[in-house]
Amino acid sequence: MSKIQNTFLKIGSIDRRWIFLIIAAVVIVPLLIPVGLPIRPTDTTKNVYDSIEKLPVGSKVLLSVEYSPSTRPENHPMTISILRHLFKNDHKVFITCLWPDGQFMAQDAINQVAKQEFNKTYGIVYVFLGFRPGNEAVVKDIVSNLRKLYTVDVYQKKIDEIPLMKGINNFKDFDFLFSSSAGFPGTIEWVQYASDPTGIPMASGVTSIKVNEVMPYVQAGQMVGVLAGMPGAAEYEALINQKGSATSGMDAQSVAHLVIVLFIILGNVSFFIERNRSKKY
Amino acid sequence: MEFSTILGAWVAVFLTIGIFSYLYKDNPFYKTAEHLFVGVSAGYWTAIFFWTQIQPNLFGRLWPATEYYASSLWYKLYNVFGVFSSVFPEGGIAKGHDMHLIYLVPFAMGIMMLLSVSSKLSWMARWGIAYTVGMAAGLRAYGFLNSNVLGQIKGSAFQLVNSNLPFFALVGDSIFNNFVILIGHITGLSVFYFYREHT
Amino acid sequence: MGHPYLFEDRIVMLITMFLMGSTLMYNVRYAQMGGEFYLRPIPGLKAVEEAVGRSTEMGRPILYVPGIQDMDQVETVAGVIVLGHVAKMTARYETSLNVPVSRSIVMKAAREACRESYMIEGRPDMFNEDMVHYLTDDQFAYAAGVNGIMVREKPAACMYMGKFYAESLILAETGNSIGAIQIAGTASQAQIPFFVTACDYTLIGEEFFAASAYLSKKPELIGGVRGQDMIKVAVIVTIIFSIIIMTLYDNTGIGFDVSKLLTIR
Amino acid sequence: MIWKRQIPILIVTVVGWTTLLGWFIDQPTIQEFVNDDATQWFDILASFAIILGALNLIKLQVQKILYQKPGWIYSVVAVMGFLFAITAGFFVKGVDDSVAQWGAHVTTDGTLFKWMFDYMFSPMSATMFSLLAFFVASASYRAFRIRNFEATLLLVSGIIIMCGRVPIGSVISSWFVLYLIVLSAGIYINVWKKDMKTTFVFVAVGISIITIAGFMYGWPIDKPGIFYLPAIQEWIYYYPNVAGARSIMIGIGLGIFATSIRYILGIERSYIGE
Repeated sequence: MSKIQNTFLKIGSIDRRWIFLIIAAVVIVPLLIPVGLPIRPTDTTKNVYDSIEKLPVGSKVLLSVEYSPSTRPENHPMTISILRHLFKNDHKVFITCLWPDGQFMAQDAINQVAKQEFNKTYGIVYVFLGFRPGNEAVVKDIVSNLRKLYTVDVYQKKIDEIPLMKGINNFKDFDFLFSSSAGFPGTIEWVQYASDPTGIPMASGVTSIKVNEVMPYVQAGQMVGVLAGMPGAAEYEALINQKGSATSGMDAQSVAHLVIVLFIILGNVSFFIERNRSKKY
Repeated sequence: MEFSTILGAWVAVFLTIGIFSYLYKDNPFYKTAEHLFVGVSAGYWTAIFFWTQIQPNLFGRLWPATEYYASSLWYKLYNVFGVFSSVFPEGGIAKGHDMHLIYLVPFAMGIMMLLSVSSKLSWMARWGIAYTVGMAAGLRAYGFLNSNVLGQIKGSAFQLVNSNLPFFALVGDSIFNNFVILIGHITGLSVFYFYREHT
Repeated sequence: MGHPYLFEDRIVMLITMFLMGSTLMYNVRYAQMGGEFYLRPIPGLKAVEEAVGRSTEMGRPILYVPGIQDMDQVETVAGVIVLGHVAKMTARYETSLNVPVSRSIVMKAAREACRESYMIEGRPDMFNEDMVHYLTDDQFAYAAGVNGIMVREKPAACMYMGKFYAESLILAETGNSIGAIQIAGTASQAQIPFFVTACDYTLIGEEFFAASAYLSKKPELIGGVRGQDMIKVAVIVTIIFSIIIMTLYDNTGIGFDVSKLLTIR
Repeated sequence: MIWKRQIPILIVTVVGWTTLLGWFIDQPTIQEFVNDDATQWFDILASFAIILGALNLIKLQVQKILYQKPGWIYSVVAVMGFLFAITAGFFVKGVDDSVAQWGAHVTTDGTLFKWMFDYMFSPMSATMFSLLAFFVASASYRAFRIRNFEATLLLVSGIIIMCGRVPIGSVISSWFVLYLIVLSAGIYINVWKKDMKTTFVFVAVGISIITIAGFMYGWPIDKPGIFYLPAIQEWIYYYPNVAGARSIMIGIGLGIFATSIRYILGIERSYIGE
């Protein structure tokens, strides 16, 4: 018995670099050999899908991209799926960014979805306004007078020369907002300075760590729903039945979560053995 | 495949492995990659913030192309800056603005902020910081009160007697779940109460 | 009523803001005129004192991290105030203090706070400006820099008081790997679970603000904590009141539509 | 002294009051100033603040090089990185005007700036962030310990969420969870009562009840719902978590409101180092 206990104690005080190695292996293997576990959409994701599905054809939707390469695995699949859904339902898409890196993320999504997959014409179906610095002040600018903030789009073309921008003066001219966000400025600023003061419905896709902070807004009805981290992105891919990088990432995340749960159990077993022994002596 | 892409791939691989090597031990490869990241990100942020706000929305309002005429003193000064033709192109800046000389005020405050790099003039940053702190306070006082206080009170309020709500439902609204939120919310609020001893 | 210059549907917000603002100001004025308040002891502050004592016994420095944001953030202001208190203790016990910062304005405010504390404790000779030193504005580069200091100097106590983002766990895990006692204080909701898991003690959200008011002894801060307590009671009463009216209004038609009242466009 | 103290305090109070009242006053000229020009000035000053940060950083690195402080070699790398980014941002576009004008070059493919983003900034930023995954694993291994009731609550809800949120959770049947609960309760009773017979009886009865019920209902994977991980996870997220997050949120919201009021009334002066 004490031999088993000693092994657990040794496991309990293992050098953390072994844990790093195990985590690396556990993430890489499922990425190379996909398992293909079933994805079951939850209500919070379905609410986002239903509210976009209910929009009348040709609605004007503002898609705001505020994340960077560091959280791309979680946020980018959401942006891709939402863009596919909006173009499939023939909506007009306006893209802004509250983070500088968001411009590159949005450009990648446009190249992949708008150009290659749907072949939509720029300036008629979608327009890419780009990034402006100023955090919450930028959201306030968009709500009050967008044309003073964006006189040119991201390609330095004048807004007045873009047909789609005709009649767009401020946030109230949009029918829906989707924010793909990873922190500050992001979802919370869009709720506080845009959606709440104007009543325009909004949804958001956030990283797993931020879900806890925005859930009270969803429950209070200030947001119609939220895509929660990579699981939320994979669920949305299942809803529009077009698999993407989130679905393939879910196998790795599943196995990694199970291994971390195993670590927690092992850690506690050695903790109990240690505590019992110290009580004895 | 283009040379720049191959070179880029090698640079990306070196930097990625350099940063991952920190997991084993702090080492020169990690320090090199990390300091390179510091330098590149500082320059990256400077360029992006300049080209998306200062050039189009500040200089674009001081020397707009729509009101350009070479004989005026103001535009003569502009042509002197024309040495940096990428920033001050020929014939004024055509970003869709008309002239607003009042924007010299934020321009001056911005220059004062940059001058505050020298420790003797470090007080100069205070005007610009004061403006941003003042406006942030005015925005946040309303935004947090409306969305984070009143909005949440509305979220926790519900109808006690509601025939079309089940008593218990794991997912979806129900009387039980409404009470869980109400009691959790009120007991949560009383944890952050400092006027009386915690029993 | 047709007020020419007032957003009518924001009157409820104006009244709420006025009521809350005057509650705060009443308590601040009361404290400024010498009024005494009872504030319950905050457990986290005892942990701070124990940590400084432990560092003194072991003869190792204390590392203090005031967050990675600027002075316009509430948490950074609270972090600098708690730093002033810690500096008083390090002056008294002659323990060395290391404060790496991420913003130049925070460096200035932190230096002023430390200098003042060392003066009050009668040890201006022990204060030197480089105690508080600027590292970098960049989030992860700052985390890497602070980790380097931890690994090299092996402080006995690490304190993280301010606004944090994803780098919080990198700091707390490295701090744990060198065996330091760790105390955190933040209102960054997303980082609270990481600090609770990885640190020995964590001041959560308002506890952190109250701790800084408690330590600063400034009347406007202590009055602020007392005012917020009063407002919290009002919030709880409003919730219960809204439930009663909502139930009455929807079932019998008496009263008014509460959620419409609380929805301010 | 006026320049360093009174004027900044005056700026904060005037700008603070104008912005705050701007929410309520519906007068066109005030609305136009508050909502358009004032926020544009804020955006411009935010840009200058970032450039100030960059200059501070480079000043520090250059000082480290000049005074040959320890690790100055790495400061040379930082300064080289900065100069490379400034060159790509302002001097060398890498493409001619037809492909991208100055200003649009920061996002257009093929430019030196985009190359720097794709092959330097992006991999480093993503890799730095991914270090967190390793630290989360080692932190949860070391720190998620059943020390007291709160720690146990944190641990159990953490495990339910971690399993329930990922697809593997929907494959775990609620009957398996029921068996797990009976076995864990058995361990607890054994530790508490220290009597093998009681433990054996408890576990045997528990397992047989579950097995009989399982056969009766045909072992549906997600019934009874309260033992199905994805459903429990969603309930925890949507109700107890919202209650807790909401109380912290209101507390912090009031703290920020109070501090903002102190700034606007000129009581709080920490932003000028007082």
